[in-house]
Amino acid sequence: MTAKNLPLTRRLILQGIGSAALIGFGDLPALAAANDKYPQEAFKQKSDADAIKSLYGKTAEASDKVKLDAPEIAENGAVVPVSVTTTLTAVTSISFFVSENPSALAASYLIFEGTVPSVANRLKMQKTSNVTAIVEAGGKLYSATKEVKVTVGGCGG
Amino acid sequence: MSMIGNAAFAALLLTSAATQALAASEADFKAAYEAAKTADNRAAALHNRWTTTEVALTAAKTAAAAGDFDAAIAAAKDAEALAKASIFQATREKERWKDAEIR
Amino acid sequence: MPVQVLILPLLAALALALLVHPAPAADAPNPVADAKAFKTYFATKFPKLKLEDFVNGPYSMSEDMRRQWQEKEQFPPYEFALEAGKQMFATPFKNGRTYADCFPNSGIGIRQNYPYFDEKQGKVVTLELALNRCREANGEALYSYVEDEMASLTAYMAFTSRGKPMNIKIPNDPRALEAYEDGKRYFYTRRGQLNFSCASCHIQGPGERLRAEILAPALGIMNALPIYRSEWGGMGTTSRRLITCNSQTRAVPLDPQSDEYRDLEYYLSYMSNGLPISGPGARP
Amino acid sequence: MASTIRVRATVNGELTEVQTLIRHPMDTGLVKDAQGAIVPAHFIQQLTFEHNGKTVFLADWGPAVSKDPYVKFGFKGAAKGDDLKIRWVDNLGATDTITTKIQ
Repeated sequence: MTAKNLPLTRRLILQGIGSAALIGFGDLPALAAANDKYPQEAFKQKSDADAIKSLYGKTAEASDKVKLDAPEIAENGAVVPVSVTTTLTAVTSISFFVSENPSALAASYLIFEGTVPSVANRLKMQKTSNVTAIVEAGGKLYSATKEVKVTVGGCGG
Repeated sequence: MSMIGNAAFAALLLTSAATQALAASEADFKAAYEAAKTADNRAAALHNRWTTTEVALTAAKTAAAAGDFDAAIAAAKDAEALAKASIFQATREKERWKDAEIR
Repeated sequence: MPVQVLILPLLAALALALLVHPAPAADAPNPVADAKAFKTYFATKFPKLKLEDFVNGPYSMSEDMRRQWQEKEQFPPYEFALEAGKQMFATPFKNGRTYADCFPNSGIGIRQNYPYFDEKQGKVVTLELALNRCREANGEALYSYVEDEMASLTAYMAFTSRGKPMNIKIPNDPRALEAYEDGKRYFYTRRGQLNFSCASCHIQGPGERLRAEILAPALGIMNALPIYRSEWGGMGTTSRRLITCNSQTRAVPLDPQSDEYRDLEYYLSYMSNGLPISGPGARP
Repeated sequence: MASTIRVRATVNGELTEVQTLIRHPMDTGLVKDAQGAIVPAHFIQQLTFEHNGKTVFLADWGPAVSKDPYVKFGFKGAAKGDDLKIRWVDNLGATDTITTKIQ
């Protein structure tokens, strides 16, 4: 971040602070729990395979139409920026799995009509692991996997 | 002296020696701990204590509290050695730091 | 005994004394030359980097890390600490005054001038110290130098100075030069059982890895403070960073804002004069 | 109490880009605190985004989502000034809601 675009970040952040000021407290009737109940079972599964089966009930095939972006070496396992985008159409769901985590499923997103099939988020990773993104498109599952290295930082001691 | 007498006498010697050793090691522990504490205080005066000295001192105190004076003395000796090393480091670095300076 | 005989041993002793202690004037502190040599060292070690980019620490050293940082900077996790700091800064003390009354320019856009040398007390004053002195002067309890409140306040003040060049002054006062030298000595002195000095990692090792972390260059390292570390899951003050560094080399830290730390911050900030303030920084 | 949700929703052309940062500990329930006691699991489970009464994006999160969670996505069919309602609920039943204007 060179000096010249630093003020840009300041503007972005101030903008952020500004837009947060519009706070609506009036709580409409509890938002209908959409058509998706929280997939409790899927989040309990240890391995990728079981979590995918529990969540979608089918298996995925790797596809280069699923672009997974994750760091080669995570700067810190607590905050690992991971994002996915796809050129597939009729996408209804996107999920992220970290196989070496205590439970593999990290996050799952429902994609609705008109929503762009692309998500960025920050995940926790316990140790070096494969990160897999699954895209459900047209009723079929497509996946991309990348290894992300994670080690303890600092000199410890 | 009958055989039994000897054995009993030997046993007696052993126990008294052991208790004596035990009593002595408590005193030994106190001395060793004192020596370590003094050295660590000198390191503190030089603003150069090591965290590992603290760990060894605590280990010595816990072992002593549990009555295991051999471990306590060993830990106290460790602490003293570490404290002395930190003193040596402080005195040596007094001038040596200049060697690393970017000029 | 003739006088000459007496003088000879005296002269010899004097000569010997001189040998052992070279004339102190030989290396009188020369901050301007030091700073020039400091910057030249880093410019030669990392020829592709522009000077101002050093303020981004590890992210100026590795592309993979830089991308992760830029992703975080879009909507940084220190957003909340920044807002908390902004709100605290404006909240009046019980006596109705605020921090703005304690600081020049109401405390906005002045972080780059800290630490400064206070000629009345003959000591270095850091931003964290000035904030607590302001609280004290207004009858408020002091903040811990390593907890969230001080981190949020200094984060906000740093934010209002983003992009401004570090601007540390060393007045023509022997005590200021002494504080500067004291800071330099601390920076280069090896300590702890690992026997590292600040320079062992931040002069010899920037760009190299310490397990997952990439070592930040010493040049510009103060410009990003306070820092939100993913490791800490929160904003950390300069004091917390210095103390943690000490314990990582297995040296027992001194009390926060001890003279050594204040002088160290004075020396190290002076070395980065001219480089932009980039705090609050996000770090691994 | 200020909202825990920070959002930036900006539309250009027909695409609205939404970035959200939420203040939440996202505790996994697997971590011990300084005194050695387990910090109970406390994480956002469901986060929903609603535009004109229609859900445009729904997130189901586990404890592996980072502290102060962040998510970015985009959707079509919104205009400047439209409302975007964001609501989260966590595993302890706590919740927070805000409505923001698309810039």
